[in-house]
Amino acid sequence: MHWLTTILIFLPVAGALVVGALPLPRYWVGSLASLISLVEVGVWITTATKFDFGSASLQFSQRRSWVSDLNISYHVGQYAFSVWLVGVTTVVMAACVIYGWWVGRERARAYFSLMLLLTGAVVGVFTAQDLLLFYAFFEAMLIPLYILIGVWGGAERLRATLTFVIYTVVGSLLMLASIVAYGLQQGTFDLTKIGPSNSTWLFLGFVAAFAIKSPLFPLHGWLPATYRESPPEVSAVLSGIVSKAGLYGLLRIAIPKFPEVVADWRVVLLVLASISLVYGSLLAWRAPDFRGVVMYSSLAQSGLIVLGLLANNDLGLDGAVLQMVNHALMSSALFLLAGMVERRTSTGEFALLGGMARGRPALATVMMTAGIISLAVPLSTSFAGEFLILAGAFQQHWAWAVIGAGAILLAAMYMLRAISAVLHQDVGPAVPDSALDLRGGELAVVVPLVLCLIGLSAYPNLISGHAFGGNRAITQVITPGGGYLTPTIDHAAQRANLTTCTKSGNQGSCQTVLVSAPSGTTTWTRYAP
Amino acid sequence: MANFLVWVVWLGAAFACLVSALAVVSFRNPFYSALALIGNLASLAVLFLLLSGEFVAAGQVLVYGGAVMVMFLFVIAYLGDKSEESPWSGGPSWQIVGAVLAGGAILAEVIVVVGLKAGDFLSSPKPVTRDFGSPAALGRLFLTDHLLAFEVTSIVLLVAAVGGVVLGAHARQGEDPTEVHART
Amino acid sequence: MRGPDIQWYVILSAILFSVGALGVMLRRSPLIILLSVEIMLNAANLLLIAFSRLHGREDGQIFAISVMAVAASEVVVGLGMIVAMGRRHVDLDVDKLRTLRG
Amino acid sequence: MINKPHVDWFALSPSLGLIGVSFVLLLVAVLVPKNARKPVAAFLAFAGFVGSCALSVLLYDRSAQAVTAVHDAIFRDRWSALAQVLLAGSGAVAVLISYREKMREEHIAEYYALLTAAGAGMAFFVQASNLMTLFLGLEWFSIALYVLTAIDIDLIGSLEAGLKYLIVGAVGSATLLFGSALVYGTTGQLSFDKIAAAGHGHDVMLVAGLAMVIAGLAFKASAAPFHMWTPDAYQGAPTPVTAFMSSATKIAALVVTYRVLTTAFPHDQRLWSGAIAGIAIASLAWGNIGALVQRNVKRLLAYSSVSHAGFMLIGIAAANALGARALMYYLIPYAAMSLGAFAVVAARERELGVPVTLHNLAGFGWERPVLGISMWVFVLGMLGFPLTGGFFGKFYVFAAAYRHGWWWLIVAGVIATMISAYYYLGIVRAMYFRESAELQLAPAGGAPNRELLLSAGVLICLVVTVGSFFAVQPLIDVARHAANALPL
Repeated sequence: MHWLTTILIFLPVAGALVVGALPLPRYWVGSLASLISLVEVGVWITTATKFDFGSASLQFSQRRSWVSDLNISYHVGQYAFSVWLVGVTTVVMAACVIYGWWVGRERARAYFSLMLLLTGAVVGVFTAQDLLLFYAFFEAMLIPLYILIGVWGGAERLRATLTFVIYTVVGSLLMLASIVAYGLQQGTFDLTKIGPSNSTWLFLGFVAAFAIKSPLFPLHGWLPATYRESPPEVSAVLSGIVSKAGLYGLLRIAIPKFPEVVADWRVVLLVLASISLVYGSLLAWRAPDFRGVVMYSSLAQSGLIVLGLLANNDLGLDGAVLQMVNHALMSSALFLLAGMVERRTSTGEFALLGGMARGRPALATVMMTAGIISLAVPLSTSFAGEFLILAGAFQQHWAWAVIGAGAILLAAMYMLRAISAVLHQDVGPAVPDSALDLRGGELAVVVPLVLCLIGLSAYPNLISGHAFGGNRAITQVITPGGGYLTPTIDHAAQRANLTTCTKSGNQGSCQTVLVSAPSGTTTWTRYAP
Repeated sequence: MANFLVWVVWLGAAFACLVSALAVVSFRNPFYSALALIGNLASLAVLFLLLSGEFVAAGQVLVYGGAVMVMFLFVIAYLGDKSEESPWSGGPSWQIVGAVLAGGAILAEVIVVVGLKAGDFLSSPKPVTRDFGSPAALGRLFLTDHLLAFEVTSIVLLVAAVGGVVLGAHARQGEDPTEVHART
Repeated sequence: MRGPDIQWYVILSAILFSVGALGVMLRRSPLIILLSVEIMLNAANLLLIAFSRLHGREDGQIFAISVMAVAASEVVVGLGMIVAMGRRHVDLDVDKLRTLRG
Repeated sequence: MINKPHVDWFALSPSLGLIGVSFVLLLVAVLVPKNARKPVAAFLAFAGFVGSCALSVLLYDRSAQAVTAVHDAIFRDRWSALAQVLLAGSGAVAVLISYREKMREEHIAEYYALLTAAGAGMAFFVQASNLMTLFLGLEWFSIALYVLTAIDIDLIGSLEAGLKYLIVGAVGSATLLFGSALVYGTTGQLSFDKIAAAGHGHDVMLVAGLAMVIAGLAFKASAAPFHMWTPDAYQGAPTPVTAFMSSATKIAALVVTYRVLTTAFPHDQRLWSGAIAGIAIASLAWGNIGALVQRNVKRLLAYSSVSHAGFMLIGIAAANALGARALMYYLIPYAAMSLGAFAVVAARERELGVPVTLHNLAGFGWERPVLGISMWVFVLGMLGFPLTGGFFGKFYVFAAAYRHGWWWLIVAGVIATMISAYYYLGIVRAMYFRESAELQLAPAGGAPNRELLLSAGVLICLVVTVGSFFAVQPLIDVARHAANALPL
């Protein structure tokens, strides 16, 4: 059983090696890669069905000592929220691989090999329970992305890869410095064992890496060139999946491991998140092309999710995880649709597009559905996600919720503008009459993503209710004196072991006391040790 | 009296040593530089004698003054005019500034070091017996304590000899070597 | 010991070393540079022998003899290269050796 | 009466074996007919390196107790034995890379003789336990390397590189010698242990000597600001020689630097720690900034090797057991990556018949997939990416600096790595993102012939580079045992 996580990581990696090494013709390479990515989805479904979502503990975990010298281990496993992120990864990656196959990318062996490698790396990021392993996977994502954009990208690809790589490498090296210091300070690199730290510098090192990846204002400078120059399915992966690695990092490492620092920096981060949200929405509204809209809406959505993560309560966290999954599906579907439109018209400029709905019912339907869901109409899953986030943020302060709500209005505007500019209005000069409706292959790629969204709209609680196990209680309370409480909950006994820590200088001292479960207190969800 | 004589010899040798060293680095023609170096080596040999290094002094004169310098002179004669250079002319000025700074720093460093040290330690050498530095004494050391150093020295010489053979090969016929820049 | 103290030898050798170093850095003829390197090595030798006398131990002299042999080896190789270049009609000026450039 | 010292032949065997092979190769130059000379010589050299490697492994196994041998002339311990394993391994790969190199056939045996002699010299050098053997060992391998650099005497560039290397190297060794003399003068001792035992910590003359010894060794390790010969020598030397120099010289010089500093100068640890940290930062800065503007790949890799010297010097500056481990571990993937990268450059160079620049690497990754992927892995390793040992190398070095309490060294290393991303990924970009057709590159003389030996060498390097990522713990254990020989 415990092998499942490892299989999820290494099945695509092994597949990548096979695909890259076997001298098959292009068509067969694509079908083999697609098959592997579908098997990966199957493995994930198996995992999800066997997963106990009622438990908040790490499951399917596996631990092997790697570098005993410094207590580094190969430790993988999944929490409930990781399961959802892994799931959406496998689904989106499968869609993108199949799209690549359908499009018939040049240099197929290298292409599919890199896509599968990327799958493995992303799944690794979501399941690694050791800081160094996490870093290894985090960096490993960059390698295939660099080549995928640089080789199969558009005309400006060299500049795009350069900015992309500079941003990400700077971020991840800052994180590496933090990891070295943090791990050696604590004597272990195991995420499940490592204690909290109160060092601002370490925290900022992590946050820099995650904020660049997410991306978060003002570290989003790599966004435009990269998303515009990548092949559409790579853009889909980037904004849908890879950006979630940054958000996951905040969720798994930056927030729970630095409780005091987060408390000190919460407002700053919330402000940055709000700026990302508003600024991203405005940019999306002004964007001249389809990809621009999707790309800046990603920036906005990242800001929204960070708002949820930092809301410091159950609602915000649940909403954030739900919205991560939603956004992965929406943005990858929209990027793929953008690619499909570009295939027909050779451009994504709104000025040159228009009227594509006429005579192309499938395109119109799919795009309308995806667009409507992503502008968060009521009853849609993204509405659920955003509502939860805003409700959570409201508990922090009503101002955050107001900003969020305003930005959601903007979201409706830019998304409707994009849809109407592509589908309606007069037929654009770049749209040939002969442009076909979506073909079977394209539908097979994008419809499942939309169906997932529709399914979630019907039952968003599938994720928001099952992301952090059954535990609904506090874990960390910042006390007025500057110390913090770290309770572990004993549900059977209905009480919590509260570890009270007080800070004096750099040293903290802790003592454990038993208290009865403080029900109803608004603080923090215990989701990972 | 004897002490005075030693001082006179030392001063003479030291002066000759310095002047010849300066001459080496400032002559225009390498031929004269090489001759000046021979003077430098000879005066150093005198200093070695004052330090009871008889064998080393003899080696200095024979190996250096004899073999090595003759080799130098042969090469200089072989190259002829090409080896001449007008010293202290041109060259990037920062290089000269850097060089003077570096040289001065090394000098100042060591003089300061020695100045600070001046006193008991450097002025009280251990008494030595008469055969200190004699060929027999050195020969014994070479075969006992420093056997390995001795052997390795011979290997170094051998490697250099092989190098000399390889580098001395003639250029290929029919090729203008200045044209061959294939790799670089 | 009669005559000058060891520290005078040390000062002399330091000056010699600096003169040699200046020669290496300022001159452009490889032959003279090679001669200057010899001065540096000889300065070190003087130091070794002076200290050998100071401590009344002969290993300094042994070291000096090895250094002579090594210096001779360096000269052989250096001269070999200079001759090879001279044969190929290369300008013997280290500032003009500009084949290798970034 | 002359009492011959007891000679520990086994301790000497890695270098003796190699120098023996070198002598045999000199005989080959005379005795073996011309057409058979190349394969025979190459095989002998390869066998010599492999044999020396095996002997070093045995020596490592049987030297758990660190002792000095042959009258305090050499150490017999695991620190030097491990370094010898790496040196001999690098040499063996260098032979594989050399085989197809176009060079003068009549001196082919001498070439391999000098290569083995250089290897033997380094193997001796890392064992040195007194100032005299230190200097002699240094000169032994240096002189062989000067000749090897200049060995392509038909090329002006090669001669020029050799001459520059010789001049700068001679100044470096004169500096080392002068420093040694000062140390000898202060303590009256030549052997490292006794210098430490004499206990003249912070004596001004000793400190001056120490500074000059560090400078002399830094010349060999090509650490800034003593690196000025590196780009020229690396560019001008025949590429297989460059490959050997870049890996083996660095191994030898850094391993010995750490040994000398910890064994002979423990009382001045604070001083040399600081000095080495300064040199490390200078190397990081100079190496990376220098590499940014290079177009010639050999020159670029030369500057990158300067910056790697900086990283490894961080491990030395940390002056703790973790630092020793870090240094030894770092050397393993570094040697493999550096050899491998130059081997790939050599392959491209033979294919095109012109110097390899970022420009004419275009399309290489698609034309020669295996070499392309290997090069990709090597440069990512140099950049310190996971899935290569280069990552753990940097990680350990940073960890050592952190343990020493010098977080600013980590910051310097991180900034250096950020800068280096530009030019390392530039190589990948050159290989993959452009088509060779687009630049109208054509192989000189038809399709490139398959070079099995070179590919084998590259694959060995690839396996070591990637393998050292997964097998960190065993390698660290080995390095730890080696570091136990040092008084830390």
